[in-house]
Amino acid sequence: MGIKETLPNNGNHSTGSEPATHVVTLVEAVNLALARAMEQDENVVVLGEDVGTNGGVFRATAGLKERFGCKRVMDTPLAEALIAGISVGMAAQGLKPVAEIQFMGFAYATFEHIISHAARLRNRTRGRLHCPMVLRTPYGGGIHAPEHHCESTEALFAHIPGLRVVVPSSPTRAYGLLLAAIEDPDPVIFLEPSRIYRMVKQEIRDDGIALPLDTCFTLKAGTDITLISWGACVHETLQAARELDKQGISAEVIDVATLNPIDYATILASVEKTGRCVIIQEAVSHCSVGSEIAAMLAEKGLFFLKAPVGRVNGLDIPMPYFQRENLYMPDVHEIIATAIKTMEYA
Amino acid sequence: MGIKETLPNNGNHSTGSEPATHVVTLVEAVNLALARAMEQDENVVVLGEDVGTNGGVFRATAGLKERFGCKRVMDTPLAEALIAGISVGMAAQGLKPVAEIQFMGFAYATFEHIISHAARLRNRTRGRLHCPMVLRTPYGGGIHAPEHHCESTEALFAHIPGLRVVVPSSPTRAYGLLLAAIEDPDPVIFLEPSRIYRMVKQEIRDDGIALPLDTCFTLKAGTDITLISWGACVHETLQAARELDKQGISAEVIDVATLNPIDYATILASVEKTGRCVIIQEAVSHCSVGSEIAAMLAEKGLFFLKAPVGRVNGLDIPMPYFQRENLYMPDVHEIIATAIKTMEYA
Amino acid sequence: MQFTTTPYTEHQLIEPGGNATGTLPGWMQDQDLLLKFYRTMNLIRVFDKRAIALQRTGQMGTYASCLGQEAIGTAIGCALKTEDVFVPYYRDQAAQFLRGVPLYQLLQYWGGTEWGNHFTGTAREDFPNCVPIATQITHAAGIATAFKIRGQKRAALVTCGDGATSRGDFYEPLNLAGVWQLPMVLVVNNNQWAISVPRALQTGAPTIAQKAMAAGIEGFQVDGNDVCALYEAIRYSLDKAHAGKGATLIEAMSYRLCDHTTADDATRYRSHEEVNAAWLKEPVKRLQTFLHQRGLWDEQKEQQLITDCQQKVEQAVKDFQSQPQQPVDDLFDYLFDTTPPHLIVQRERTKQKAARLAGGNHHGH
Amino acid sequence: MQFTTTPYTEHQLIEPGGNATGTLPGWMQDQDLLLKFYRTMNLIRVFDKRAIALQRTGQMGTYASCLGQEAIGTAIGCALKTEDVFVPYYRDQAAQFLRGVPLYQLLQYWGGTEWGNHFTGTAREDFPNCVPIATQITHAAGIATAFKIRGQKRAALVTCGDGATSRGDFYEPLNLAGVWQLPMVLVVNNNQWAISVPRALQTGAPTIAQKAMAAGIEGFQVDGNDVCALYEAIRYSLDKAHAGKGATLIEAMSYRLCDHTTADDATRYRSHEEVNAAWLKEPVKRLQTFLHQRGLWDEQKEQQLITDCQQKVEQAVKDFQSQPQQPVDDLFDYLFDTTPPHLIVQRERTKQKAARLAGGNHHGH
Ligand SMILES: Cc1ncc(C[n+]2csc(CCOP(=O)(O)OP(=O)(O)O)c2C)c(N)n1
Ligand SMILES: Cc1ncc(C[n+]2csc(CCOP(=O)(O)OP(=O)(O)O)c2C)c(N)n1
Ligand SMILES: [Mg+2]
Ligand SMILES: [Mg+2]
Repeated sequence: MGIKETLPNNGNHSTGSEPATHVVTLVEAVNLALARAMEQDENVVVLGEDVGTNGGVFRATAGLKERFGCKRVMDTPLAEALIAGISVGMAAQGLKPVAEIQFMGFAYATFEHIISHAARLRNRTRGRLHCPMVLRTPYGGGIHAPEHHCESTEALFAHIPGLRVVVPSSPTRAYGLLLAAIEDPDPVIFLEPSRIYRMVKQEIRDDGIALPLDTCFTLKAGTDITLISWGACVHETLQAARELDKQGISAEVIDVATLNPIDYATILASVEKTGRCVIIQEAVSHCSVGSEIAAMLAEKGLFFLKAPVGRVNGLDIPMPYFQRENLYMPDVHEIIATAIKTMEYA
Repeated sequence: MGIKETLPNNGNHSTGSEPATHVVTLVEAVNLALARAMEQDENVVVLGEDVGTNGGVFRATAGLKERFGCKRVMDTPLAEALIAGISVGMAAQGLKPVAEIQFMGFAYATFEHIISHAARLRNRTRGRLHCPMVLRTPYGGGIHAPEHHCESTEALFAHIPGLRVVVPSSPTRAYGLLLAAIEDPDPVIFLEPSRIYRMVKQEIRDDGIALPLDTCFTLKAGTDITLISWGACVHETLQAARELDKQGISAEVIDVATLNPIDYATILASVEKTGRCVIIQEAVSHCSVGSEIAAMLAEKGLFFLKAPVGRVNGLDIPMPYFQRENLYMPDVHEIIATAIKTMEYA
Repeated sequence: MQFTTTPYTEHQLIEPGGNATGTLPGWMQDQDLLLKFYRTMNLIRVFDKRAIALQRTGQMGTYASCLGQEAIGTAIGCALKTEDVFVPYYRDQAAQFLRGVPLYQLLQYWGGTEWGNHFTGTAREDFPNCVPIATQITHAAGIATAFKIRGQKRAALVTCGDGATSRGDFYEPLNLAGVWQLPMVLVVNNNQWAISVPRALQTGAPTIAQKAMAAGIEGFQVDGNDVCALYEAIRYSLDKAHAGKGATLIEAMSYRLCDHTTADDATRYRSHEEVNAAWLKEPVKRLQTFLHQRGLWDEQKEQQLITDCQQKVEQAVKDFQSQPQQPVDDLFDYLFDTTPPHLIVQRERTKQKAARLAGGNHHGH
Repeated sequence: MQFTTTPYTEHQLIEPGGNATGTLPGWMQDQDLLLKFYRTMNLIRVFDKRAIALQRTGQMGTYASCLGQEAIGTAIGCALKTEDVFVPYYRDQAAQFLRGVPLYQLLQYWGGTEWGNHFTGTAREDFPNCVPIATQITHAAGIATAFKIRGQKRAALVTCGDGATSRGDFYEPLNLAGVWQLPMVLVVNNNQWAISVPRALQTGAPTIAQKAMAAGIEGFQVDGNDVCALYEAIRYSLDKAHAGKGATLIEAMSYRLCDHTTADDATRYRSHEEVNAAWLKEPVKRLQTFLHQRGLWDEQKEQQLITDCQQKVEQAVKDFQSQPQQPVDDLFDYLFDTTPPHLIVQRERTKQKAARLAGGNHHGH
């Protein structure tokens, strides 16, 4: 895939002038990327529940309907299977639907269309039809929300061949990766960690430049141990890395970003260098993305591992109602403790 | 859980006389177990598409409607979400629904009910309601069937806390594990490898005795390498083990059987003994049950592993239409080759 | 071509001004019942306001108000028999209360603990609030199936909103109820909005009631602000279910006078005019006027009732706030009948974490 | 209470005996079209029989016959405009053939290669057969949405069986078609059985056509063995869609004269009497009689047609059997636009495996 320095193909915005710069949160970056993509390509349409007049329950689509009209920003009836399934139909017709599922906990009804159709349309027709759709959904816990509003079941999507599964962990990456997801000619599941929707602001050049979907991002270089994470947990991971630095342990931090296909080369190279690794995820551990990375290391990296692959996971239970959700969420303390334990192996 | 030597609680069959013995295939064993469970407990009901008059498209429910009546063997309308969802309602009322999904490829529509409700009802209500249902479905490839009739997406179920996921690999285990699944007071996903539905026959004592849901089965003892598998692949794995024996490599063969929760103790003990391990599964590798087992070994077994964990998986593509499905299916040759490679590490 | 709808008449017994629309049915002689309607609606309105305040002041989580829709839950709660099973959605506070769920437990649910779903008494077989829209309808069909299999004279009553009628989980169980003649009643609270999506964008069908025809069952519209009309329609449907005569779809025409939840701001997508117009039809005032006219109510009783409701609600808030925190074990021990080994390990680890977090933690959140 | 169905009259132009039911519409003057109907139905019947034989002799995989239902696909194929998109289910061989899919390619599909879905020409935007029942209806709604967004005068025509009408994927897109006024036509092949489940156990609604009311769209029943009535109904619905006047549900009353698929044995669950009775209404003979009566057909033409159909079908079988095996690369290179690194590795490994298997393998299967 690589970085595509795509120029606007049919947008109205002048390409001569400098792109504007905005200081934005992650959810605002999503909004910026959507607007940019819609401006660049009239085939991009947005659909979902409450995405129009209301601008999305998290305001990710705010202003889009006013700007691009109700034919390109569609409030659908309340039906997730429908949202996914009509996206397949639209995408086969050459539109680029960006569908919002209000919360990941309501995405299960889309699975049949995503697994059996979106992921397979190109393969099933030997390239005759394909499915350039994006399914966006806020995900993850820590927002004191009701049941089903805090899921981290990215592994379910990541298991399916034919899908790309992408998770941004900062406003900049949200902007660049969402543009990439929309440009991509194949279906992309784009998971937005709602806990960090408004956590930090970053300056973004609204230049329409996509980030690559086939690489991990090394957010901090280090030599002693590799900390691997994605999504909201990247923040605790970075915090832990800084604490470890203070304790004289140099941690490298990798944001996996695309969970399928995974950029194994970057991960392997880092662990080859450090010899130690901790994987941090909010999801339950059983058959998860974390399991996959650990398994890959067991298969391909066994001889440079100086210590067992450490893992900090969510618990193997459904996310507790919010009074107790903090017991579920991996925290900085656990990451540090696991890293230190991993360092203790000779 | 353990082996439950359950005696019939309200059945009509005399408990004094010797239980009958039958020489049956796996699918016939499923049928025997269903009949036994229905006889033992009037709360057990069977539902699904074509399970009644037609006796199931694989004949797994043949004769049950005639024997137990149409109130306990229900042909439902064609709607998988419905089948799963009404099972939740029935189970909450104390019935023990055993629902059939005609093929695993049609189970995706059940996911919302299985993940968001079946798996959580007990936890959500702090034990007030619970969900003793079984979702049975034929699964796996190698039967020259149309698209969607050959899926091995057990990892999707295995990732979900609150579900037990069980796969039999022989008539005896099909009988005993299905009885256990039905007796279990919590939801069980029971995946029946259709490729071996009629592959071998075994003698079964129809004694109503369940097998445990919390243990792996060690099918062959060995000292040099541990081969881990489940479902239909167990057959190629055993065949490979016998070939390896001839070559002087003593392979231990473990049938995982219950994919969540997994009996890690048995697996770890075996790999501690052999120091080498190959995991064989038909599923795609990414974020799979195989990944989970390899990850567990990377975490807990690193220091007794003499070689990287070998893996023989399906390909990371959707199951090809049947002309080419044999390219997808793991075969004996691959298992042997991977085992030998694993043995070559000093 | 071949199918026609005769223009529906919304079933109504008391018009918005509080007057009877015609000769009233005999059961409306039952003054106690009418007063129970009124008292319940008032209590729930006071409760609702207090719950919103708790959320606003950070003492509770997101809350879904039932303002303006109290008649529906009240009618349901009064019409249900003890042996029936109620499968609610999240605006059925009145019905849940009448089923014996104490008010403090409703707060517990919105306050973020699973114990808020641990009903006892009449409600012990009732389902908890169902967050994934419409899925409860399928559960209700399953419950009704269990009744049918066992030959029990019981019904499952389930509710949902207008938005829910767009989902497969609305149609699939309704169709089943038709073909299996299930003892099920589905009450749709058509409050005209699904968050920001108005009814007109939810379906092209002029009524939701007519969706019953897709299932071959009976369906009709009722004035959802007329608790008496609702009660009558629900009783009719439950009696039918108990008599083994099949399922019914009731479209209760109401209006969501509140925001969707405390996380919503409805002024973004609908006009004050529309809301003000809806206030003229709301159920509490209507019944009050009716009771006044019949000499069943007066200002003094009203004052007494208000005090009474406030006391009850304050007591509920106190009870809610004095509930002990649930032990760590509870997170692990209700997933399976027998807690498996891996969860026992995680349970112990989590106890240590809880202790650490309780002791103050500089790294955590 | 408030909704009534007026008894439907199934739209019919030619009754089972081959006689006109009344004055025939003007378009039926078009002899070429009538002969096209007849020739297509015959060709597909010959094809169908041969396909079953291929399966029985192990030369092809499971096959779903369309015996007795040829009129539906034929009417669809003739009524569709080039620019429309057809979204079939698995008994639409006639329509797919008329859309330009060569017969050998239909065999390829059932013969187990994805190249059986690689349509060209008029069918190039058509969807392939959809195995998960009813999901294609949602895709069709998406296609129709694309037409609407772009302001194109095109329609999506989608088919399904009677069993499919029980699934959420039947109701959800139909509801959308109603509220968004989509240019969509849904033809239900009500062949009375969903594998072993009879229509009466699929829904309590006396007709499937009336399910249109749940979506607020038009729905009607047509004699599915009367190709002319079908053609008229479909043309009417497509014209309506092209004119921006919304969606239509057509219930085509037919009968599955065959087993469900070659993997099924229908004698297990239905009587010979029922099947024999259905044979009296089948579409091919009916049109033949009609054409004979009008002097448009004779025994000689019939003989010529049979020979012709058999030749075409034999040629298709030859073409099917002479297709080269698809290269290993194809398994990997159509999953993504650009094949990612891990699949390139697996592709190479699989090529070796293919070579090994081709060379004979004593361990494999
Ligand atoms: C399956 C699912 N999708 C989306 C949501 C988010 N959501 C919660 S309430 C709601 C609107 C429901 O509208 P309606 O059914 O009319 O009920 P009301 O809230 O108006 O009473 C939505 C979209 C959800 N809870 N479940
Ligand atoms: C979602 C789904 N469930 C189950 C099946 C298995 N199956 C294939 S055809 C069929 C019956 C379909 O009946 P109907 O819709 O009436 O079509 P017909 O075959 O009668 O033309 C079933 C249950 C499937 N293909 N997809
Ligand atoms: Mg509503
Ligand atoms: Mg049918």
